Amino acid sequence: MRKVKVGNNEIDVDLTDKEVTYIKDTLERDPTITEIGMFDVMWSEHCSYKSSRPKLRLFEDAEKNYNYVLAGPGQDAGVIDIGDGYCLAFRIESHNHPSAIEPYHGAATGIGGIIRDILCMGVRPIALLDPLRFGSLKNNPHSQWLLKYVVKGIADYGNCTGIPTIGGEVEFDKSFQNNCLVNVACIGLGKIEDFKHAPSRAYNPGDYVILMGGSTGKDGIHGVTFASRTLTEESEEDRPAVQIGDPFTKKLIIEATLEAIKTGYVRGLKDLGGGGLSCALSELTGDGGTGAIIDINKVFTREPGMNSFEIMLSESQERMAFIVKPEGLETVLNVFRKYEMAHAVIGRTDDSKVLKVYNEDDFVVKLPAKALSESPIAERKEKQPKFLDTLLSQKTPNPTKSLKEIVYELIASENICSKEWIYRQYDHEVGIRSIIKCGDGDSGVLRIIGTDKFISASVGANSKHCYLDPYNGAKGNLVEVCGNILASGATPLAMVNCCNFGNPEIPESYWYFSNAVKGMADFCKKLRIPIVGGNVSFYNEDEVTKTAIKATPIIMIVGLIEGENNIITLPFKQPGNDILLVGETLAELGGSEYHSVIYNLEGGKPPRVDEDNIKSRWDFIQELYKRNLIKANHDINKGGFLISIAEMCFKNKLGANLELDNIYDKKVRIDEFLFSESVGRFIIEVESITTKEILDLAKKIKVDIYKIGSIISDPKINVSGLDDKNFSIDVFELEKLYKNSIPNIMDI
Amino acid sequence: MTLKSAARDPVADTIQRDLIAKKGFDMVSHVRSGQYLKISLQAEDKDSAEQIIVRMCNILRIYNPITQNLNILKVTEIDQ
Amino acid sequence: MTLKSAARDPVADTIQRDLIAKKGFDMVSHVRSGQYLKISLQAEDKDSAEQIIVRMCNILRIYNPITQNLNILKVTEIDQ
Amino acid sequence: MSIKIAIIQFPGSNCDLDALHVLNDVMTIETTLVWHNEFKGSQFDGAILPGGFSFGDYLRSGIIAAHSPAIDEARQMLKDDKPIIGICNGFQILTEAQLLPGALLQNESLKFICKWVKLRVENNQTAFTNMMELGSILNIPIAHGEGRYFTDKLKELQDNNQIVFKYVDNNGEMGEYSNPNGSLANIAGVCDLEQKCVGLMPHPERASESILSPEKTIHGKLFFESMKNFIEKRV
Ligand SMILES: Nc1ncnc2c1ncn2[C@@H]1O[C@H](COP(=O)(O)OP(=O)(O)O)[C@@H](O)[C@H]1O
Ligand SMILES: [Mg+2]
Repeated sequence: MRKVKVGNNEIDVDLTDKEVTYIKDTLERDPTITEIGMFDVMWSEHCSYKSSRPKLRLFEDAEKNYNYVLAGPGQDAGVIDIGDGYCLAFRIESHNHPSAIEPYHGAATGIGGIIRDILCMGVRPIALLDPLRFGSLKNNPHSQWLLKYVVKGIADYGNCTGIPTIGGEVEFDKSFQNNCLVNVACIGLGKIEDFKHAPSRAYNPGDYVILMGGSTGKDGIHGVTFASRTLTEESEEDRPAVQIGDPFTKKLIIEATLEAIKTGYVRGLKDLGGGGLSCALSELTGDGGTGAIIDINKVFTREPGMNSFEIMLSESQERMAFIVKPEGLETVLNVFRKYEMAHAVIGRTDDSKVLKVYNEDDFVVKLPAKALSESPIAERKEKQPKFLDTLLSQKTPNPTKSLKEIVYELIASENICSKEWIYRQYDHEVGIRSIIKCGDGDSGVLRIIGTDKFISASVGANSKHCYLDPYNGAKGNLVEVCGNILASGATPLAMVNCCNFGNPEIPESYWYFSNAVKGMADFCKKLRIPIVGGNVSFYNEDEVTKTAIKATPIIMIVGLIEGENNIITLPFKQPGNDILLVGETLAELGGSEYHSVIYNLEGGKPPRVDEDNIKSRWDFIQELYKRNLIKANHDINKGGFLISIAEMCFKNKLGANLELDNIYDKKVRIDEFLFSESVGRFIIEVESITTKEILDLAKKIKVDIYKIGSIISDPKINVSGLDDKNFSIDVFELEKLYKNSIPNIMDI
Repeated sequence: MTLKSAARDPVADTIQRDLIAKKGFDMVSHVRSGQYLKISLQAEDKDSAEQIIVRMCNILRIYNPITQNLNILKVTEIDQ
Repeated sequence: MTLKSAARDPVADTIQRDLIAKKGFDMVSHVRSGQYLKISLQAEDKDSAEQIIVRMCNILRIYNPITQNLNILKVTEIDQ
Repeated sequence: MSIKIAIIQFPGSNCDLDALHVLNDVMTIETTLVWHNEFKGSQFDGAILPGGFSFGDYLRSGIIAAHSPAIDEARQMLKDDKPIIGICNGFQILTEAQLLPGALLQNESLKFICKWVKLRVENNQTAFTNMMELGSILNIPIAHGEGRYFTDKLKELQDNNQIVFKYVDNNGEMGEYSNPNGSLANIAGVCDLEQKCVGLMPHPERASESILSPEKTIHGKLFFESMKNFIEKRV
């Protein structure tokens, strides 16, 4: 923060001297104080992506290269065509900084913001997902406090607006102790025409500009610049930046907006988020190639005496800006009146390509509409951190515990155990679309009423893997989240991501970002997955200890299932059926739960990703689906394949006989084999008469697959073929540990 | 515990707009909402009672000082 | 507005349970939770202000007489 | 004569479209959405107060909506022998409006709870349960933060047979574990003295299609079949 003098005023900004000079030069005059404030916000990291843009260019152009992508990065949300005249909009965003300070309202307004982004695309928000990160939970009142209120904030806001939370994930790791991550994702569904009719642009001169929703207050001025800084002592004083959400008003805004779009008179639509009115108006006109003239006195404020600066930069929640055809003004206003939503016509668009804001006769803002979007780029240095070599060379100690004890400990660990404590608090059924509900499968599955199509959605990342190898880690995240989609029977269609990293001005932190982006770009190009949007949250760095969070590029994938019969579920179904393991198990324990839970070790050799292998596995699984051969499917994730098998036993109270002699090849240690987190593996259930057909097919297309056992009705997992290390575990005991872990930690 | 005055109070606003004003109580100009706790405890005197309460509210994070104000409305002595 | 004792009061119970678990707060013998509203209105004087509030709370069922008790904590005058 | 049902939309209702889908598309009962202050009971044979968060549940769930003119219309409908059901938030509104006895308090756990539960039918004489068997068990989901039923007149409710549903376990037994929210006597739903007005916390509209239901049951349909039966018999 530094001070800049404008006329008689001094203002705190994050702009650099160079930037201020550049602004003066382009305008050929001194900017007004409001203009400086606008530049400050719009050129902040959060809005301008000044550090990240050079890297994000590595992503393939989704709109150009994929015919079903209707809107790619740069829009409020990615939009894809899913056939039958329907489109899906989806996006993910971070609300880390506000949630670290005020978990309840921080998380709630995060949900509020992501809903608005989807609504902007003209479609109805139908689902939410919530990937979260906190410091470890056990004996840690701070983490427990954060988890409790973040979840309550998401629940209260999502439940009240009637949007089901259909999935999410959580990681607990000490690197998030002072910088928790609260990412939120939303999916919208609508007709393609509705999306086309309401772009977030003002293309036509002469249209009315209407502000609708909550009143404008002094709260949250400078929220954006706040998110573009690290959390320091200073943040205490930034506290007014924490917003109070109002889900009830949001619900009315959703209904009023969708009804207004249906009238056909809405020509543009934009939510007011970071940077408030100034950001929304300049994007509407700048991207649309128009200008506008705005009367600031028409903006309805919560308190009297607010100055132009405060009005233009306020980030008060629950507001939308509409661009409306002149002939439709009354019709649209009548919709707002029905919902008793406050509104005001604040100006009109014109063809001047200049955004002009007036207070009586004085101009407050007079900026070329494009000026704000042409932010400078910040060149950042990158450097591989020194500590990595040491970490990567760490060896797995010799086990002192029995394999059985280890499995019990793993299943109860914070990162593996059931997250029911969280998702029970979310209404995951409102909207009557949820077919596979939270906790019942690898991904959430929603029906599209009126068709025989189903949407599958999942989010996630493995921060421990990314910490050791951001390039392969980011790829591994994609493999895992796509695996969740595939396991439910769906085909992955498109991806959005949310990059959570440290301070980009620190070369080591920027190195993580750079490599993660490269990993995502390479993988998606190879496996033909369009990247249709993203969000970057930098400065997740602890100022005191000078450590960044573990690199966390969260991936969100949506997929499609054609036909109810093609939905695949996770639980084992039938005793006597065979259990197959798809994919190769390598000695890859770096960043595993096994290392962290049993030895408190962070290092080792993390999983690598071979795209060609992954591709043939996915094709293979799809082929088995086509032949109707898979009865249950679950991808393998944290803790290794035994954990996946246990999770598949729970629902129908079944067990498994595992004979591992034909897969365990003794070149690796038993623990390396059992608890490896090699990515891209699946456990599938098949009828035993079909096993041969499946193994033959796999051989033909060179996919690693092993029959590892069969399902039994006795709720035990009996493991044999491990020399003298055979053991047997009790499914009920496992389930108890799995279910009770978080409730036991949370309820003091 | 009430929300700080700079913060919005959607609960109170809705109560005022959709209930109180619509039902003709237009003499009401302003509403603020909050939570209330009545706590009985044993202490030396009023002052130390108040101190314990404040400490308790902070330790249990009964209110969040970032968005809320804590007000001790009344401390009374009860004989036992 | 506080909950009647027959209706139980899980908010208060939780606070008390947590306090006991934290140790050192065993002087707290009883907790009751409730909702709090601060209402500004125009009235002749304190008495009539109080009357209006009570009438309003009853007519509009600002509190639910089945489960709650209503308490007017304080009436103060503010100049305008 | 075909029957006509209204779903009353309050600001903040969010299960209105769900109920509309079930009544129109699954049950093929002619049903329309009506905005609360435009609702006229005389135009309909029955009404549904859907779930959601009317007026954000601010102050107390249901209390602000209970002052809507739609409630006066509903009161008149009951006088005219027309059935009304309140689901979840609708139940909260009906108790706050005193069309149904008792009150709904914050869940014992202080948390919102979304899960499938089992209900036992305690009264199959009402307008919404006459196609159910007495003592039968229904699979149905709940999703609420304030669903703990409380009344200071339990004896009266029992004597008048106003308890319609109770939460039970898989075996149909009542116990602490089968009570998701701490409701008095495990009460999940009640009716008025005439048995034409029913309110319950669980969501029948979420349990009316097998694809949504973990056990593939469609017990939710019984509510609307009963309503239809009641209206047709009365005519
Ligand atoms: N924060 C959360 N919000 C909602 N649902 C969650 C959350 N965390 C986990 N879940 C649900 O719990 C289930 C298991 O999650 P997880 O263990 O991350 O899955 P995976 O099998 O992919 O490792 C999923 O259905 C997921 O949607
Ligand atoms: Mg999975």
